[in-house]
Amino acid sequence: MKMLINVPETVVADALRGMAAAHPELTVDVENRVVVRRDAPVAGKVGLVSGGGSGHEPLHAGFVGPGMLSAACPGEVFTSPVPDQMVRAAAAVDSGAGVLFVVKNYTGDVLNFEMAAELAEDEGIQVAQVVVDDDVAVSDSTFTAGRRGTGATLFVEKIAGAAADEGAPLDRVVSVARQVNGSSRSFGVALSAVTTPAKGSPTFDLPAGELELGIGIHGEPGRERRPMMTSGEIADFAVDAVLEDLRPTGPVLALVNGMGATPLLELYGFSAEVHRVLGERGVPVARTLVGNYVTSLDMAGCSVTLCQIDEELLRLWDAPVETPALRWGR
Amino acid sequence: MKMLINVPETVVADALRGMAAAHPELTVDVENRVVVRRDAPVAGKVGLVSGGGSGHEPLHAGFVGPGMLSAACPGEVFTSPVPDQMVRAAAAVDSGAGVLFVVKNYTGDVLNFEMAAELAEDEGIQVAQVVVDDDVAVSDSTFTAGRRGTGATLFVEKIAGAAADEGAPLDRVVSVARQVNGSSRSFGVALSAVTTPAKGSPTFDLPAGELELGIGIHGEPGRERRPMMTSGEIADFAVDAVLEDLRPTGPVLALVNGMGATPLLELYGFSAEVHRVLGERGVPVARTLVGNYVTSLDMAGCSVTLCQIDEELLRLWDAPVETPALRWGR
Amino acid sequence: MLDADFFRRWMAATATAVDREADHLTELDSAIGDADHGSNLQRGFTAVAAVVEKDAPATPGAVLTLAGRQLISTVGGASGPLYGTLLRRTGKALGEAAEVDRDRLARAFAEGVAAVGQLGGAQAGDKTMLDALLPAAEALGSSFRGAADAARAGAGATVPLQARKGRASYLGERSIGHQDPGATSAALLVEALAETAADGGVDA
Amino acid sequence: MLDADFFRRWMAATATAVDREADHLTELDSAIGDADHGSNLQRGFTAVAAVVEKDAPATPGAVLTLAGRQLISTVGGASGPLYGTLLRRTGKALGEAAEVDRDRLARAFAEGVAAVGQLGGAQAGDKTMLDALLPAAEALGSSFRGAADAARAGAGATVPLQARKGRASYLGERSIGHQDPGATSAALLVEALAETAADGGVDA
Ligand SMILES: Nc1ncnc2c1ncn2[C@@H]1O[C@H](COP(=O)(O)OP(=O)(O)O)[C@@H](O)[C@H]1O
Ligand SMILES: Nc1ncnc2c1ncn2[C@@H]1O[C@H](COP(=O)(O)OP(=O)(O)O)[C@@H](O)[C@H]1O
Ligand SMILES: [Mg+2]
Ligand SMILES: [Mg+2]
Ligand SMILES: [Mg+2]
Ligand SMILES: [Mg+2]
Repeated sequence: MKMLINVPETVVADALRGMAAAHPELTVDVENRVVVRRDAPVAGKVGLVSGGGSGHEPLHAGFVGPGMLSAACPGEVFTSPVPDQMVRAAAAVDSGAGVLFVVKNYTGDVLNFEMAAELAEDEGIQVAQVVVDDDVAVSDSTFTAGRRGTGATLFVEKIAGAAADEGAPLDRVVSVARQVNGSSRSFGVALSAVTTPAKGSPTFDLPAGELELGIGIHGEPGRERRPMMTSGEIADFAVDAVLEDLRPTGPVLALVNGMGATPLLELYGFSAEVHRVLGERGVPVARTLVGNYVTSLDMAGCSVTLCQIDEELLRLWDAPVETPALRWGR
Repeated sequence: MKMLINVPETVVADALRGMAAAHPELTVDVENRVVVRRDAPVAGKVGLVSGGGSGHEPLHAGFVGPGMLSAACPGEVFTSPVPDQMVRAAAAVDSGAGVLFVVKNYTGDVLNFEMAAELAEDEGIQVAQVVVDDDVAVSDSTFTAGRRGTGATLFVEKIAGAAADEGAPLDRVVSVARQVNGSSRSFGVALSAVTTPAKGSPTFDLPAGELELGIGIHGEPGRERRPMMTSGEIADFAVDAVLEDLRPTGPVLALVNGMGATPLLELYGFSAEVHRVLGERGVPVARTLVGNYVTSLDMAGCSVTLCQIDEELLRLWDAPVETPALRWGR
Repeated sequence: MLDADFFRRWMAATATAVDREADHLTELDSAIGDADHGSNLQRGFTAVAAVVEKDAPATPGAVLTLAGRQLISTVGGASGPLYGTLLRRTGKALGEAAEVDRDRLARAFAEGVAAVGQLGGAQAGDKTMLDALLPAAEALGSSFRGAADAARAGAGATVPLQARKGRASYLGERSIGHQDPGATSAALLVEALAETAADGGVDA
Repeated sequence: MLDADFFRRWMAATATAVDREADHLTELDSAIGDADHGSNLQRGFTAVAAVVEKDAPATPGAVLTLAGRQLISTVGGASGPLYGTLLRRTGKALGEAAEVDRDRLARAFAEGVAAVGQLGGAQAGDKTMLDALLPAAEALGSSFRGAADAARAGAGATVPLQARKGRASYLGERSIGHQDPGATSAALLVEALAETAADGGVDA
């Protein structure tokens, strides 16, 4: 597998050097692997810190900026960051109003953020945590690691970020984040496996003519393999899987997300099918975001995330945001 | 090759349906394949129309909106649109101030836009054209089709779009567009071939361990094949190829562009190397844009476009823009 | 003599041939172009066959003019305007006559081919459709069959050439050794003409 | 008796074993995880071997506590906090003693393993590193060699299990039939301990 890299060992550091050069509006600490919005800490504002394994770009560092994250901690590829990074990020963004950690539900992320929260509290920083777990492909029970965090992370970071930027106190930012996570569900599909720089070959074999249903964003195989389906059939399957669990009673935000290697042309076509299915099921769509936002390196495929919103969440979604990967409002 | 599509015949129409549903701020005529900003024609404003084969998304339809294109005409995959689309687009955006066609230099695009210009003028619309030809991998002589239009298209559309939005008259918008094109050069590299929906298999064989230098954005093979190079070596080669032809004497805009399937993580790492080379060559970089903007379906690889700017061009580059794929300023 | 119906059948025969050869044309175009020539012409000639059937223009000239306009409106790419111009200008040169003979067609076709040269700026030997069209126009003065043979030979002769126009020119020397897709489809067009003539029992 | 130097050599031996087996660990992790376990531990134990060499802590407990902290600071993922906790808690349980015997180590190690269970919430049979660590801790009361054998057997016994914790649990039944990467690396850790003991001529 060919990659646009120097050596596997330096991909994360190289990417951070690139971010530093391209985004003067961010403070990029390449050595310590922390990306912070330039104006942090913002007086009186709750700090929003997230992070996770690299390989999901633009998540999370691409979402640092006014209206979204205060800081991000990129780990090695598909490996959660270490507590040191998170503590450093918390210290950099805390204005005294406290810090919220947005944690995707993976054992590694949960354990490392947990340790970081303890260490940060030792340093006198008030820390709260929200664990994102939206992936309906994984059964949620106490006998498993629980549902994975995937596309809903973007919704949580955007909406809680807007609340924080408005000056909401920590407990309010936490409850907004929890509401968004509780109202969001995702389902993902892979048309090809992913190749990590360290391994150099695909994480699983996916024969021509087959696809994986219910994949995660780390090259884990899915729950089920099937003969290739059309974009319309995939939309039926994915949207129904989400709706079955979410059962929305009002309008939703839709994220039609590319896993990385699927052309935007195909993604927009798939988005049309997602809208068709939602129309057939009587679910109104308030806003749709189409693009590669929560990716899995060079994986081809897509995921659908729906978030049931009320007026307040929609207002916060529409609020201005100014990050490398998500920008709107004026 | 697996694709997220229904059938090859409807990929463009499906994508336009998806755009229509996701972007209420655009008027998407799926039947006639024209994407127009909702508020067109804007009184007194020169209309900016572009278009080309599909498969390069977000180019061009993703660049329709305030501060950039007034309308876009997507053709079939890798096939220039037909004159009917362009005439329709011109009629939709003309406020009486005239229309500029931004044409990438390919025989098909040039011929079809040429015919469209004649037809539009017959309908009383004043039409000017700018042909973008920035790809230094192709020798520019009267014995060839001339240099291809690639990454500089984004610079031309953004900067001329800003001039048009400021109310500049047609001749001024044309001269700005020409200046940007004349000051821009690109070079592209492929790590994998592209697969079009119609063909269903890669357009050329690229063995493991080799890369193509000097590729275009339509799956054309490049000028030269070499053993795989590191990201740093590719940056040396591509940047030097551009600089040799451009010989900038002042600061540049840099577009570090992904061909579609290369992860953003790798692209940022490559961007770091581009900055390194430019630093070594003493070329200051005023702004850097990193991402998948002028793509070639599922091709892995990248291109570098540099545009030498003066204060006025930089001001226009920084001016607000509000399109699906490019947004900033407030 | 060739009437409007003959020209409609020619267009239908071309559509059939292009359908059959679409994958091959795309394959050729993927070696030195962008892998769309087959689907481009398939889309175009399917539309042409349908519209000349539906509108049933009354004269040979009107059939070709309509066909050319239809190609321009549906194909796109380089081949749309070029083939569109070829048929439109040939049709215009045929004027209003209700029937034409091969000789008159040959002269009109030569005008159409010249218009392609003018529009695209290519010359013989540049490895384009002209390398099939130019010898075909010349031979059409003598016979339908001869025109088809000349077109096929012209297409085959593009293999060793280095492209100087169109997308294949980007490849420089790497374009050598491949047959030009447009020259290949041009041969299909002229062969369809010869077959239509043979099927109709028209003097070869 | 085992002194600080013995523990440093254990860490170095683990780093060597992890280096050697990194590709294999990643391979196992790619079947039911995310293909990073080998590089995770390689990064971690390389750093551990370097820091215990450089800082040369004076007691066994200090060596393991430092090693654990280093793992937590450099590995990330699930295995970073878990292995970090294992070594840190084992080290803490060893206290300030300048030398410890196998028995004392066995009791401390059992505390470390228990802490891993508490942190990650996994139990025996969940197809995690605990399936190697628990039997190893038990057997370490009798001999180093026995602990290594028990760890290796425990790792092998994860093959037929369905994962209930960690990333492999996402696969449900599809996790059956693969050996757990973390149990495999845990066996490497315990084998390195046994080898260090054997090389040092320490009573098995
Ligand atoms: N300037 C030109 N003059 C004549 N024929 C040309 C010219 N440029 C391209 N062609 C013909 O067009 C063919 C390619 O057509 P097609 O693949 O449909 O369009 P595109 O190159 O836009 O994808 C070439 O094989 C060549 O024969
Ligand atoms: N909750 C847990 N308790 C104990 N061990 C666990 C738990 N979750 C995961 N593991 C172990 O961690 C190993 C995976 O480590 P690694 O691949 O480095 O981390 P990650 O899963 O974050 O990529 C698994 O093979 C398993 O043995
Ligand atoms: Mg991991
Ligand atoms: Mg084409
Ligand atoms: Mg072509
Ligand atoms: Mg792992």
